Amino acid sequence: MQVNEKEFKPTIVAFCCNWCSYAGADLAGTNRLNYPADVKIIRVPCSCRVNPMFILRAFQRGADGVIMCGCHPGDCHYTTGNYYARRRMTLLFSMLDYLGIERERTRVEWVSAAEGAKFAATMNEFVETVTKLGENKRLEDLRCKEK
Amino acid sequence: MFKLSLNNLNDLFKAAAEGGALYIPADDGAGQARFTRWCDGMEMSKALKTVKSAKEFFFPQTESLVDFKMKGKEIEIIDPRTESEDFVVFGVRACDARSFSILDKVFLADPVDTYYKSRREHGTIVTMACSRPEETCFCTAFGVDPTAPEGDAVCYMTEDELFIEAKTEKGTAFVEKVKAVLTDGDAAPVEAQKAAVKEILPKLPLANLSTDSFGGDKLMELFDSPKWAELSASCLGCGTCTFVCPTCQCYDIRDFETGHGVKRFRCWDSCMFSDFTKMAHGNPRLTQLERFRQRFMHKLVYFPANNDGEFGCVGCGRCLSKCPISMNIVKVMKTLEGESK
Amino acid sequence: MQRIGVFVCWCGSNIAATVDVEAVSEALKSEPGVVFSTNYQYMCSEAGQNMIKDAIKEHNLTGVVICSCSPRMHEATFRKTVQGAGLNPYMVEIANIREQCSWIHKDKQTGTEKAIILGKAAIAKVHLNAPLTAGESPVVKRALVIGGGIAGIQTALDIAEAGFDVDIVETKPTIGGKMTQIDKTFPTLDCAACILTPKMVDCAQNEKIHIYSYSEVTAVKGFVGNFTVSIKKKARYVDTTKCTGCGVCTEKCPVKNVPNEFNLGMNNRRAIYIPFAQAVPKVATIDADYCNMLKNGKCGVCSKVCTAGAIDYKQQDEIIEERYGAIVAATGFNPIKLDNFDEFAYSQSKDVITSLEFERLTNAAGPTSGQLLRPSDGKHPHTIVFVQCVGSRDTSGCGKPYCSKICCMYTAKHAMLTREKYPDTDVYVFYIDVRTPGKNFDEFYRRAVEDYNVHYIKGMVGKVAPRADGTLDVQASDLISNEQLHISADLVVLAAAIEPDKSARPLATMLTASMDTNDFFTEAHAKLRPVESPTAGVFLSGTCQGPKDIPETVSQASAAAAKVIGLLCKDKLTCNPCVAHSDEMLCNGCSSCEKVCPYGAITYSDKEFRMPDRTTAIRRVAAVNEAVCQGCGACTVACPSGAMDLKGFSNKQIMAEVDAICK
Amino acid sequence: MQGKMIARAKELLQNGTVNRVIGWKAGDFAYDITPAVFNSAEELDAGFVYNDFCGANFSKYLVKESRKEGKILVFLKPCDTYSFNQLTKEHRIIRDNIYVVGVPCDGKTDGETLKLKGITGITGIKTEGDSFVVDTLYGEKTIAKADALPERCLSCKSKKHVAYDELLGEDGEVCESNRFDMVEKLEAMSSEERFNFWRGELSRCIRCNACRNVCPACTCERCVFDNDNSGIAQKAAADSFEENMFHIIRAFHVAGRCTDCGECSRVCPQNIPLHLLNRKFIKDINEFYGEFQAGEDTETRAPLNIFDTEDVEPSVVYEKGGN
Amino acid sequence: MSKVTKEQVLRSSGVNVLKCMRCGKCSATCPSYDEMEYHPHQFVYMVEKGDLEPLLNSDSIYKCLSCYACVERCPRGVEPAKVVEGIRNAVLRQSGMNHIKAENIPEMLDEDLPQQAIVSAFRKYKR
Repeated sequence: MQVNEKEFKPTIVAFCCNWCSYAGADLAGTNRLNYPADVKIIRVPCSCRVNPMFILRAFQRGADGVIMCGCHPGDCHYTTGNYYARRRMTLLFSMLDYLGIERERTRVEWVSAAEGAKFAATMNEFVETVTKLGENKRLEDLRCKEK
Repeated sequence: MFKLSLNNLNDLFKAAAEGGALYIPADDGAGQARFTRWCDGMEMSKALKTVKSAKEFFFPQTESLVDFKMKGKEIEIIDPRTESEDFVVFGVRACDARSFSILDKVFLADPVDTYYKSRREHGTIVTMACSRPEETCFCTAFGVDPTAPEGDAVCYMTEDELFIEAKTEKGTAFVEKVKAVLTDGDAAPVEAQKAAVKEILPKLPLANLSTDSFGGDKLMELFDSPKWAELSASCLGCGTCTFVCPTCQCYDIRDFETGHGVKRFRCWDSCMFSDFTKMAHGNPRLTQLERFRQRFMHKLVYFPANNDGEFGCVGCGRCLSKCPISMNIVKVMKTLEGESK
Repeated sequence: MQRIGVFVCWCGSNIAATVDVEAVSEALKSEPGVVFSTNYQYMCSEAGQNMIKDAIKEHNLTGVVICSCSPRMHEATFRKTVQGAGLNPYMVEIANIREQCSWIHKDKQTGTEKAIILGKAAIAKVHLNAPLTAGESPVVKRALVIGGGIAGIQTALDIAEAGFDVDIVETKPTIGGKMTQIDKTFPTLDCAACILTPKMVDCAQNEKIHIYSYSEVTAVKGFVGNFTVSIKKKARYVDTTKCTGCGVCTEKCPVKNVPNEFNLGMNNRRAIYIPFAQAVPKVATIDADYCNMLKNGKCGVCSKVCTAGAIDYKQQDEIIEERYGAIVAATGFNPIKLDNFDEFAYSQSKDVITSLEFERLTNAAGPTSGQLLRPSDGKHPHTIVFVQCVGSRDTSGCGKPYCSKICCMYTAKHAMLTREKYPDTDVYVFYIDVRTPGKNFDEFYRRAVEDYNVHYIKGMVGKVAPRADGTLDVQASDLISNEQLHISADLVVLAAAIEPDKSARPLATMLTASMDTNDFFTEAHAKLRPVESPTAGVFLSGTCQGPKDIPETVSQASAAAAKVIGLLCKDKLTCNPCVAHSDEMLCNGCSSCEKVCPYGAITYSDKEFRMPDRTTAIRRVAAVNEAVCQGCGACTVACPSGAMDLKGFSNKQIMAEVDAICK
Repeated sequence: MQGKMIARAKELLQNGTVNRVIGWKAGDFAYDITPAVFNSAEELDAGFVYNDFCGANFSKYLVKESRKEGKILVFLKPCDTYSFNQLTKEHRIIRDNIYVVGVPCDGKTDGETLKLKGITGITGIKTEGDSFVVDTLYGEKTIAKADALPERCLSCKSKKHVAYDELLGEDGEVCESNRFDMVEKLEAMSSEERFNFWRGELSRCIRCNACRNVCPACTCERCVFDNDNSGIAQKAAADSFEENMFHIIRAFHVAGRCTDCGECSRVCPQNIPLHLLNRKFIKDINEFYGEFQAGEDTETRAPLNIFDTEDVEPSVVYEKGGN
Repeated sequence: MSKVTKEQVLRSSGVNVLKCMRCGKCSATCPSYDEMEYHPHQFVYMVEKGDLEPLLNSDSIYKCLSCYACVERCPRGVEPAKVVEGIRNAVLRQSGMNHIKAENIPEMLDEDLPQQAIVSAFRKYKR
């Protein structure tokens, strides 16, 4: 069979905090809620563990979108982690936007352990957004794209 | 000697770019000049010098050496070199032109650096005599004549005309190639310009800079001078001087893991960097003083010691204008003058 | 280079149905460093675990990757497994190919490809894993129970019984909670007070139990085994050590018009009051909102009549700090407000009441001394309509989407008791479903119908309209006879939904315990760890976790106590070894990490170093207290030089995962 | 002012308050002034200058200097004092070993700025009133000081010293500054325009590290980009990504700590307007979390080391205008 | 008359009848209950079963006042009135009753009649 028309499948990296969002992702699975396989989750203890370096690294290595999920503000397992993460990501995303990187490629979403449905919905929506944007060209590293 | 009206410069470039790449100094949008691949209509910069020297045509800032492709546990080794295109670098000043002979001594000596050699073979250098030297120029101290640059072909630019003269086989080929846009030229305006510039040269503030205190035989006196401490005290350890220098030739070899394999590349290194020549055991030059000293000792002592007295500096003056703290080879030479007597 | 073994689990068909496990183990076999790769039906089974152990020994594995369910499920299991084979337990990484792969993808090719990538990411990470050793931290042998209802009381009694100190913090002036307001309990119809008050007295008398009544938790710091809690003791203007509870002040106080919350405002109390006769502690409290002395300095009657000299108008709120090893949330419930249910005329007619108000109307200590009288005119009601599911099972946004669980049974109880005491009364119960799972519950409900002739009607009340003659027109549907009924009722009782107490949400934030969208505390595992919060050291007791009746609440309370006792029995807790670590040679001494650490785990000190340039320097460097660090990683990002890194989730490990996923 | 400074420095050396002075040392031309440590009155007389070309910010040198034997005298211009405070706050300098004399500043220029104005072959510079009279190999040129100042001085944020042991001359005030104008202009562009703008600028980067090495906020014992163990070490911009990466991470690492002293843009041999990255963070911080000036004092927590429960969500980025 | 399907009714009403938990509050609240042969809860249940014929032929669809009390009170957000409306529309569209044609609208315009009403009537009764 001939594979016709190469459909663009984005690569999406999702950083999920262990206590809320990763559990939320598990719940989405337990409830059999579909979202695209383009999303790959990396477990971190807390959203405040996410270093801007990781996000840039993902783009360098070929990610088309990066999303960070954490506990809702105020519900952080470590009390304050997501508040710091929120400031860091706000500033980082604003900077990426300022440098002309499409702002829709980065996102933060707060997903609790009980919000499996929200997790799936968020991922569906994010994948759709990134798919529309197409391949990440503005923050790519050509060396990593050569196959 | 051929000439053409400056009004027709674009025609010359067009002819030169035929079947290959042409690089000319062009303004970079930030008020400075850099060698840029010519495209139709691009104008040549009026600046005396480009920020980076022309050495990158033969010794690029980063250059792939070998690619390793990994598939599972299999590794494939690939030579990434693809360049076969001939290119012309136009408008190289005398100082930069001299730097190529210095770099050749390093890269073309046994063992020959084939990456460098290949680029050197593909490149034709068309130089441009200086008409407005600046206060930072001191090429004459190193025996460079800015009015008579080396190169495959030499150009002189007067008010309204450009004169061109081939010096080598490659230069003749170049002139042949662009001959259609040239007319025969008379050497008189060129000589007049040379004379005018020669008038200016002695008036340059650094005209009297002397290399007498330096050379391959001055090693120990200079190495142990107590003055290195104050000279290096304010050095930031950045690589500006090194990266704008036409003769600095140190490089580092690094591996970049791409996810599908490894790209081994070399990139310019700077002796000013804290990890310069870092080896498995650590770093032999641990302080900024030692690294700072290395740079100047290399240019003024080690290089002449190994190359029949030829200094590793061409007096372009880039480091004088670009050092963030205005420390430079001239200040070093002036301070150390007399140390070796 | 690690020698890595890969183990792909089928999880029966849970994984194998949408992921080609054979293809996954085959593909991962060719990854650098992988020396062994296999798949098996149930990796978590004994046979599966033995397979891992054998492979570790046979192939000298230094790292293990297990492609299976979520690490939240079996990470601990597999860590123990590899430890059993002599490997450090932290040399295991789990690729979550069930919850995050096979269960969400339908297409086998998609699932398989993703599983391979997840496996590669885990392999990339395990390459950089290093053996970790867990430290230990001491356990403070004291527990805190927040909430003094039947749940809190039972938990506290059980913990105290095991020999540990336990404090109860209760916001009301007395412990006892909702159960004190209930008249009789189903299905046995014991008097609630008769079975509750002895427990309250036990609490007061048990020397291991300390009650902070009229108090609130204002801050929680620390972590399992070592919490520091700030408790605000609200000023009650009565010295509890002097007050004898004689009650003279509550009789002499001239302010008589304060709505009595114990009777849900159906009668009044004084500005100084003891909530009810069996209150524990039995001491008076001045209601500052009504007390003339506190409001304008004119009165002082209570002070004059108090022979014990217990009145202290100058008393201030006091905040104390106490350390605990474990915390139990037992914050309980409240009936919802009925503002969204105008159709039942609750706000328009005094004769439309809630079930809890009905309890007070039938209780001997209530406003009518136990006589069932209409609140409007004090007459005996002859027709009573009970409406179930008021605000429960409501997804329209007016009420609560869940079943409140207790209403069916207490409504049956109310109906039955009414018919028993007042056989001349007609009692109607409108129901959607009657839910009576529980021992002797259905029998109880059937007795109401069969023995007491309560009219159970399948259908809902649509409208209650007060009539001029003082009766209530209840318009309802009878679905079985397919008619619309109009009943002229004297009293309508609404079984209002229950909701978690409002104090639970801020408390959850303080405890960093998670909550569901209805503000019930979430349990660590819905089935297997129902009395623990996902936050270590925080336990759940009673209705704060979900709707429950009294027997269930008491069971859960005791279960929570058992968990607390299990924790407090330990002298030391094994710490999480995935903690931050400071590379002193890279540390700038800038204090950024110290500022963002929520646990105060980072300290700075001046130390002497041999520097790379052969000099000796005294530098200010950070050090992490591994027993205190909880491993959030906030410091690692605050640190610009990268001196701070997190063990088990290091920069390089996470970047290796990123690389593997993106390639 | 130069005379006053030399006299005061000599006094302080004489009375033992300090044992050395860090100051500006004259060079071969009018403009090539090098930071230097002066150990005696004689050395001061021989080379100490303070003129319109003394742009270098000495605060960073104090990281090392304040750890040496004895107390050092440093002359700080108003904007330098902000860096000084920031370094004090971060325990990077030992305040007790430093004697700070605040000196006034009307803006500092440098040889490169004059050359950008088309003045080349400079052999001498005189200050006449509000103008520079420049002798060149090709004749005399006059340029108004205001035209010869670099951007950082034209949009000076403060002429007030926020840290000193003593002041020479009058202290100034915090200025009304238009320093965010260019940031706003960029923000108003389309995403693609911004991308092209920055690609044009950053593609000139030669990774000489001058910006980092001069930056008073970049005082890491070892920079992550130099540390092979960090996982992101890089020596050259081997791909356009690495140009972006270096500058984004560097700006992020100094976010909330950068005082906007402008040294990065001053030293960039390629004239990349690096301050526009830092100012973006400063502007965002001001807008999102309230006005904050790094280095204003030595107590206030850096904006990234603190939070408010009501902080804006990262989605604020999408809600902004433009695209 | 072509057959009216359950799907058609569900689509035109936008109601998910599966949300119904059979409490009967719709019928309990219905002011038109006694007038109706089939009551709101029956509409929901019968549509769910696909038992449309009796509804299509019953007067009940015209007895419904469209007061939306049932919609307002339904604890599950089922919106029975919209189901009734769905059936009613199906009947009207099928039965060759007077439809509103676009060209007839101008003559209906009347100063006192809100244009909105005509627009909605048009939407409802156009063929």
